[in-house]
Amino acid sequence: MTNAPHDHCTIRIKDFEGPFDLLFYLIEKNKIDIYDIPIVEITDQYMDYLFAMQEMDLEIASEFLVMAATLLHIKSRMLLPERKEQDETGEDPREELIIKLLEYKKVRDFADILRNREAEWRKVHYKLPEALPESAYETELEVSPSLLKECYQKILQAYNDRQNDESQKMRRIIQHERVSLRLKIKQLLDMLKKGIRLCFSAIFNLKKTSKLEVATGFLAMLEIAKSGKATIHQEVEFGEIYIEPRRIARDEGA
Amino acid sequence: MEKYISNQEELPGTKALNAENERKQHMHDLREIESILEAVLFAAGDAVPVEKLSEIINQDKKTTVSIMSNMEMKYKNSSRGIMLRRIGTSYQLCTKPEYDRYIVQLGQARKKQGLSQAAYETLAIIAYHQPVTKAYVEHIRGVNSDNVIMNLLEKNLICEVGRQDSPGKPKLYGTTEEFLRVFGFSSVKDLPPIDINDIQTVMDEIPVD
Amino acid sequence: MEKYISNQEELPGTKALNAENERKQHMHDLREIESILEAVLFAAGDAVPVEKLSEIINQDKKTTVSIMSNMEMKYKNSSRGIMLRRIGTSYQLCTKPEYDRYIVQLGQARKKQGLSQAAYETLAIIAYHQPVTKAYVEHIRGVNSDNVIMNLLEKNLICEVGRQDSPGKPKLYGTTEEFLRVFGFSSVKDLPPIDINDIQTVMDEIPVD
Repeated sequence: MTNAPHDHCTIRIKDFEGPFDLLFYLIEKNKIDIYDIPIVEITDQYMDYLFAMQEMDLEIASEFLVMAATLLHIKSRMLLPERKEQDETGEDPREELIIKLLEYKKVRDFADILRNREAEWRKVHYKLPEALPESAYETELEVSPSLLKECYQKILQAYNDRQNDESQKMRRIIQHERVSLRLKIKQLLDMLKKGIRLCFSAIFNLKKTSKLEVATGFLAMLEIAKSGKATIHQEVEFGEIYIEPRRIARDEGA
Repeated sequence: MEKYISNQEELPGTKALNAENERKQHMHDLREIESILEAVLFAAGDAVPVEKLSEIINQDKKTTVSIMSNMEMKYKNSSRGIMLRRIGTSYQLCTKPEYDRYIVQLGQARKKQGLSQAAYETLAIIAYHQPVTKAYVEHIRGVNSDNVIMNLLEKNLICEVGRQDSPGKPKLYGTTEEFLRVFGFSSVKDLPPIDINDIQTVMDEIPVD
Repeated sequence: MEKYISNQEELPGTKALNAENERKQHMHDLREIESILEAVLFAAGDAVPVEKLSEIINQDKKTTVSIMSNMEMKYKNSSRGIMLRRIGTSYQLCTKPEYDRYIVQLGQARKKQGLSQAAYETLAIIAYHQPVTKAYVEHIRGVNSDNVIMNLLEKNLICEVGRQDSPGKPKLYGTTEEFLRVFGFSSVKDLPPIDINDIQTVMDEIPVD
């Protein structure tokens, strides 16, 4: 290899990642101070590469051409006579390019660090995973104790509202069925006179009688109990209700 | 290499000091060899023939075997999760069998699952009033609760605790220990307090006239 | 559990004995936990998220992390062929790099390729500035980066992390755990620092003449 001026033409443009890469190559090759780029020299060398590419009939990526235009523009500004005036404003036509080059240099430096680290950590070996049995999903319940209480309070409230609503309806029924209630009380008292214990569900069965009649019957039963003519027993909540003539219970006890 | 294992004799005079240094050096080398073997066996994953191992550590087969036996013991006796297995004339690193139950959990994706509103309601009624029948639950909720009770039984949050002494002998449900565990209660007495008299009050208010 | 790490205080009288016994028990439990973790990580081969580990050993995440840090040190300082790596919020066992030359003799080492200059540059930009758009990468590199980004996505070294809130909603890229693994970082916070002020300084330094 000689240092012939066009020796660099042997380098294919594809070897460069982009215009910055090429510029860096030139800067390093010419041992140029990046903060003070001799723009004329660099531009000329840069253009030489592009011309060489053209001669070799290689397609030149548009980014290289954009950079060429930028370099030529900077070069022309540097050569213009009014540059003196620009000096006073402190503006250097190369400033933007230098900033971009430095930014790119940082990336290249870090890329080198990454390359070295990759080579270093390639020495670390991992083990292939063991064949683990594909176990079924283990579902884990996620619950909230406070939600339990909250839900309970809501359902109680709903229940109460429903009951109140029904008792409202009941009131209306009672007003309409006053006679019916009296009739029911009479019927019940007649049955109790026989001295036997009655099952509420046997007398007032929803399957045999209407809801209204059962409700009225229930109220009749309560009325009788209130008057002291009978006692009501219910062993468990919502269990069977037994009605007994008061006479039997009390008389035997006395 | 064999000296590492057998060199225990004392030499007189200055020789003793040299021997001691030499022994220390050997011990260091032995530990280095053991590290190499661990790395090699780890990376291999599979069983590695003793011939291959002796080639890698540049020792004869007999020495390699005695080093391996020594390592086998070390793994066994120290608090390690892995151990060395000799399979024929090969060696392999593997996990200790007692840790199997932890390893299987690697493949288990735990799915977090919440409860439905219906489940909370039903569970709450059962928890606060246990033992209760399905009819009671349905009475309070005002809707059929077959499915939700089935679901809670499957999740082992409730269970049958007996039968009510009433016509049809309906099943009685209560909460399980799993329920306590999941909700973080020590006992059902830990349930957040609620004014239960509300229901009773309603019943008493029904006017007769 | 945390007591294992911090419980060093001495108690007077008989309490001291209890405390000592308790400490011993804790030490024993801790070593057992370390054995479990070694077995699990060995079997996993891959990196295991700390959440999974804490689930398996039934300890909270913070405790698990401190146990893992302790183990990391132990592997490093003892004559072991393997070591523990933290990769992001996961942990993985691997061989110590100094034993590479022995492992390659197994003849099974998976062929690993380096990356292209373009890939290193693009990764460098994404690693430092994440999350970033393709346009930003191209701005810094001065060249179209479609293919290299596609390639890094395929290698799982970068991933989409969202979209930028700007016209066209361009995709934002960041590095992955695989990136950390390949380049030996524990987290992106480990990236060697670059002087961000460089540019500012440079601007001040640019000679005007």
